[in-house]
Amino acid sequence: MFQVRIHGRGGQGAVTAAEILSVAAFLDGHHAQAFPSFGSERMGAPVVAFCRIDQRPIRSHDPVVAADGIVVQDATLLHEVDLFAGLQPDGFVLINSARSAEDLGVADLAVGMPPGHLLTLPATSLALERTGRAVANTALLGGLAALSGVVSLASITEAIRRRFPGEAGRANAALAGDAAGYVDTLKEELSRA
Amino acid sequence: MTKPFAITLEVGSSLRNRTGNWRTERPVYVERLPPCNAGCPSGEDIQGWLYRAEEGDYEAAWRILVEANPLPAIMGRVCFRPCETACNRGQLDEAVGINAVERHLGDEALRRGWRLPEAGADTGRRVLVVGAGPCGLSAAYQLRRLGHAVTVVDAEPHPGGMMRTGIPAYRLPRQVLAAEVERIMELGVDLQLGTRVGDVDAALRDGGYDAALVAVGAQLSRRAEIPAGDTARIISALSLLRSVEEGGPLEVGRKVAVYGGGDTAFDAARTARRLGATDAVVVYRRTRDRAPAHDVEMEEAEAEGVQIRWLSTVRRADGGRLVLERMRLDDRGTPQPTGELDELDADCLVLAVGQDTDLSLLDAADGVTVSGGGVDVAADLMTGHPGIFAGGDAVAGERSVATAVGHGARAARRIDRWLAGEVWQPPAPREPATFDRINAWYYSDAPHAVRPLLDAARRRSTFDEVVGGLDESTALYEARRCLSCGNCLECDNCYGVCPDNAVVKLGPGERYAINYDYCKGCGLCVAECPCGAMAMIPETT
Amino acid sequence: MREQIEGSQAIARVVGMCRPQVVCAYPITPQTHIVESLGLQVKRGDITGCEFINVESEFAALSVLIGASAAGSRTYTATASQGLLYMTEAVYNAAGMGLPIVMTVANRAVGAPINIWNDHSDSMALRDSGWVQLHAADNQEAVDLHIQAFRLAEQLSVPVMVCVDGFALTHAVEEIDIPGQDQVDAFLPPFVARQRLDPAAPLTIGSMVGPDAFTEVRYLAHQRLRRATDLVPAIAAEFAGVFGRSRPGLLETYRAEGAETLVVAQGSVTGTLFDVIDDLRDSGVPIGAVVVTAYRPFPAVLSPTCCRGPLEWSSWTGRWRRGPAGSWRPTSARLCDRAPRARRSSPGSVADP
Amino acid sequence: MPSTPVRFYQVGSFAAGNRLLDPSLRTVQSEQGRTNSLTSGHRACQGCGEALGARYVLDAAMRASAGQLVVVNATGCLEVFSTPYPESSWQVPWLHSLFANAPAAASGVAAALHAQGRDSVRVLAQGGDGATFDIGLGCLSGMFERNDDVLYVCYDNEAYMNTGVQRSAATPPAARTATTEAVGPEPGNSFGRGKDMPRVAMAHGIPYVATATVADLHDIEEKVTAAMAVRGARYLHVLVPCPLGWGAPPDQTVRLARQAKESGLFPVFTARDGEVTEVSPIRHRIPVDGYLRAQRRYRHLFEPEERTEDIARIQAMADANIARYGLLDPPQRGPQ
Repeated sequence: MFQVRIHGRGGQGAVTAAEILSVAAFLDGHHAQAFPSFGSERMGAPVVAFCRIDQRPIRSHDPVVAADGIVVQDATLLHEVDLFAGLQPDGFVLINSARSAEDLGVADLAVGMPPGHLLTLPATSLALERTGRAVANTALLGGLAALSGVVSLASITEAIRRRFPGEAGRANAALAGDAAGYVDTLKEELSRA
Repeated sequence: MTKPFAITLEVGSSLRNRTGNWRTERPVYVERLPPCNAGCPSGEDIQGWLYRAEEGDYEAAWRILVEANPLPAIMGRVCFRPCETACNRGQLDEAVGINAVERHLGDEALRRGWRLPEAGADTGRRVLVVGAGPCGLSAAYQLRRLGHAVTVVDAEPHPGGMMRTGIPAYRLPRQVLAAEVERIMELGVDLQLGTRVGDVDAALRDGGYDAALVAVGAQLSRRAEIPAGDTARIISALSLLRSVEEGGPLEVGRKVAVYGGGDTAFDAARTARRLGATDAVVVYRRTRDRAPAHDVEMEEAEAEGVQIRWLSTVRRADGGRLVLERMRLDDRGTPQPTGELDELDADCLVLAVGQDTDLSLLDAADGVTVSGGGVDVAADLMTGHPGIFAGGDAVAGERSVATAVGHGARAARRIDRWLAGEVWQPPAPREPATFDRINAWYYSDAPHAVRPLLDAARRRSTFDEVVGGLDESTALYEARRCLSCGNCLECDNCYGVCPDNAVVKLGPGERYAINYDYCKGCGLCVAECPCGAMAMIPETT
Repeated sequence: MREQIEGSQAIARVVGMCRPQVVCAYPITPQTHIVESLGLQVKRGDITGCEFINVESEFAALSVLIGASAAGSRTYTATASQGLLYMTEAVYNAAGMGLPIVMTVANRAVGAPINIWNDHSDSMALRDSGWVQLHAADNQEAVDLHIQAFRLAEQLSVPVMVCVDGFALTHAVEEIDIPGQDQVDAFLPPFVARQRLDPAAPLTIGSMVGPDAFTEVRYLAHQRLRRATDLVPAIAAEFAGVFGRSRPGLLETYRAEGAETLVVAQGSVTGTLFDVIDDLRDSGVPIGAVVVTAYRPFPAVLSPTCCRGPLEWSSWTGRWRRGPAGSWRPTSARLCDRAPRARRSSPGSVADP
Repeated sequence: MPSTPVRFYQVGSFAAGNRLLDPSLRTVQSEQGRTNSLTSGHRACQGCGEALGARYVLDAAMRASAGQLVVVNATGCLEVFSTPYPESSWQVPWLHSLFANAPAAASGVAAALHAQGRDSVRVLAQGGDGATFDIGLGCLSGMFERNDDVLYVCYDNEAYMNTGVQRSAATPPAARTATTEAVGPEPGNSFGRGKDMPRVAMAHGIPYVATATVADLHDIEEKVTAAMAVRGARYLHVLVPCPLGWGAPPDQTVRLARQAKESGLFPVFTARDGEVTEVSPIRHRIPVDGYLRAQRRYRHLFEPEERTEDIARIQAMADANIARYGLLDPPQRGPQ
């Protein structure tokens, strides 16, 4: 089972991201489950959403404690919330930021992780470029797909299009592609380094 | 369909719950005596006939009316309306114009030729009625209906009595009088005119009658002791009125004084105006509120230019001039002389100081006594002489056409019982329908309809009828102002206001019944009955 | 068809397929998604012949349905937590009048302190109100129970509460097999009210019953509710036939064979429980689980069963160690031992509280 | 407000019927075969104004809807006295659910009927002043605000009579109830602003609001008929004196209602879309004194000594109503 925690702030689409991720996994033929931590989110308040992906039916409805993937939608959360609690040794971390992990002060975390499992992604910049809106959740999903490989980018973009019919869906699907490309490039650079 | 739970109920099952056993008092329907009926000297069921008139069924109304009074067209003109004085509606806005409706019914009957009820099956009994005035005619009518043979004897050449000789034509047109009298005669009354009965007892015996009714009018004028010069012209009011009736009116001159305060005084003054008098002055010792004349009579006279000298008496009469003395009322209301004198130009002095009845026909009858100007009669109107009854002006009391008609009817019923060897038992008295029984809220405000009056110029010059009748819609309006005091008018209020649906509506004309199975005895129906036709009575336990 | 879909949306979809005629609710987290979706479906015309009414309180919401149900319509509402408690009077009333209303309770804790997350305090508070209470262990069951709930309610003329854990299920996006409209129609016939306000055949519904008859009427209601003990499994079996999915009915057991310990639970926690039992079994611990689907009427068969638990998922105060779900135990506590003994309760004794 | 001027003077249009009145102008209550929606055998007190008012209203509503009527009842006297199991006094389809929820339950009935395509069946909800002013106001306000197709009728007897005469928000100033005893200088219920329910209803802008009393049957029936001719939320407020709670003989029920109106204490009017459109003027104005004296709940205003100040304050309330609604200005109603 692959368990994901998505951290964000109210209004940044964490819950939607978890849902899209689960749908993408479903499209890939996996069993998946997504749910939020709580429902009284206010704009700006820290929120967390969960997603489980497995080859077997998922029975548990508990919050994700032992995370295989952690997505941080807002780097300002780094100093407010214990974002990485329960992170599995071979887990993945994707942080929305134009700065490096070193600059963000999380380089220590990467030390115990396999190389390339912790990345920062300027998802908001990508989103502004592609959609004109500073909503980075779909970009991060594309990034996560590229980073972890737990779901296919094709399923992510399809899930996005289902969730947002019309132009918004197409733009966000493209954004996810942009982000995936960014991550792939990053990974390539790392592997060459 | 199986209902899921026992709390689902079919409708109307509370009918099993007889809430009538909560009751300590029960409502009942009553018929109380309306004040108009109580006040009618003729004994008319006024409320009863108004009830039909309200519906526009004038014939039915007239038929109820003539149960008591066969002269409605006459009464509708000459009655001084004690019913209207008593009318409860007078406390609400104005009394119902009962008299006007009565006249309308009377005129309708004449116009449409409605016949009085048929004479009853012949009893073989014969009754002598002396006097063809209102009392005698009324008695003859009622006696015929009871099946008795009736002979009416009158000294005058025309029937009608005082209605003809004492009431001017402008108040009672003669064709109306004749028509209503004729209608009675059609029942088979033997009318002998121009015949004076000198001894009623003898006439009774000689004619083979079983009973007699003395119904002679007050035809004798009283005199007043007034010092008068030789040139003074003094006549009685009755002789003046009678002369007009007989077609040879007395000469009264241009200035006429009438002494007296009754209706006859004003009739005399009004007649004088019509005979050409420029000045007609009524001289009366007391004040207006103490005058026996009816207001309507005085008002009409004044409207015709009749002048009135209140608190004045005639001290002396000379040719062309009267000496009057001012009077004042003492504490007891008796006029006292003041010594202040006044003069009044008068070509003629008409005396209208009262009338008496010529009762000499009873002189020979054993046991008959007279007092106070009238024959003494018992409650059954029989004199001290068995078989001889008396009514109308012949007995002491109110002298009016209405009273006379009432006496005639009462006497007839009593004679009938007497002939049967029984004593007439009056029906049990009914509780009066007093105003406090009326729930006035339910009645619309509706002022009295005014009868048309002949214009003053014509009234002064002719003997045309002064007061007109109501047109039909106005008569209907007036009838519908009746409160129906004490008698159900089928307004459905009791049926409507019962919180327990315990009043049953029986249908038009059938009124209502109380369903005592459900009546809790709250009394709302009684409290909200507009006309006081219900009462609460204690439950007997 | 299998879809990756939020539990609330799935529930709303199948409720729509059940062709309700009056839907009425007052918003409260975490029930909102269900009712929002139903409102949208009605507006879009996905559900036809349905009135969707927004009201001013939960009390009004259920009251509207009481009127609508009495007038002969299929009715549905959803609520949670304080909302359920605020409609308490109407909850009892609907049951007392035998109105086949279906209500989703998106189970949520009852404040204070205010807490929108899930526990069972709300539905437990109304456990004796005369409603059937069905608890969903997961969203597939939530969906399936709603379809069965309408059948059960209407067949029995009692209201049915489908309890679905707030957030844990209502907001969980999962893979759910959404039935086809034809399947639902085949399983759930059009509603024919047993009692109906109709000018053509007037009835008085809701009369005042005095002490002389009250106990009898309540006894009838109790007996009616108990009939669900037979009907729930029967309907579940029929459901399996139509939808090709076996359903637990009153309860299901998990790895109970040879178990020395059975954990009793209900609601979404059972999935986690099963994972734990699997782990323990793998390490040789003889443990199993009993999942209670029908909490009301309570499955009497549980009374002689040896249990530790139940796994309580509602808060409680003033009671030592046990909340409402465990309060049935005293009648059978002495029967519980380390080793299960097949002792039956005496005839006629009813194990549920 | 008779629609046709009637040339009829004996009892005008004020009595229930009258044989002389054109049948179309008589009240429903005068019909020999009237519905009796609330039939005999109910257990209302003697002279119950509410039993009377309910039959008036429902029979008129039955006529206006051609018998296609469903009634929802709040808890209260009317419900208790009419349906002691196993008896029912209702001849209409009738539902009682709870004290506070009659408007909502009625909304539900209306919704169900609409969903079933049976819009010809009309819905009427009814309750006392407690159910209307107090506990059920939330549901009522919701029903108004949604403009649900329900006629809600409040039978106002100005206190909780069913439970033994306790104060409600409809209890008038100075009235004694079991919870507003007149002890010492206390005048009974306090002189507050009260709760003007018809105005509360009007504030929702619903199409029809009217007041009436059991003393004017024609008025009630015309208002029910007018209300039934309108779709949407409607409110009819009927003053129904309570012999028990007001302390008056049972035969005074109608008279007291009449006095309440004629004194100006209970203004009778119609409002459409939130604006007063018609007023039933006072026919014969009376001071409040007689109205108060007739009721035991005001006895402390007269004994042991007369509290002229309190009586004057009540008179001032009546005067204010008269001024506010122009109860004396319009032409006299009734046949002219």
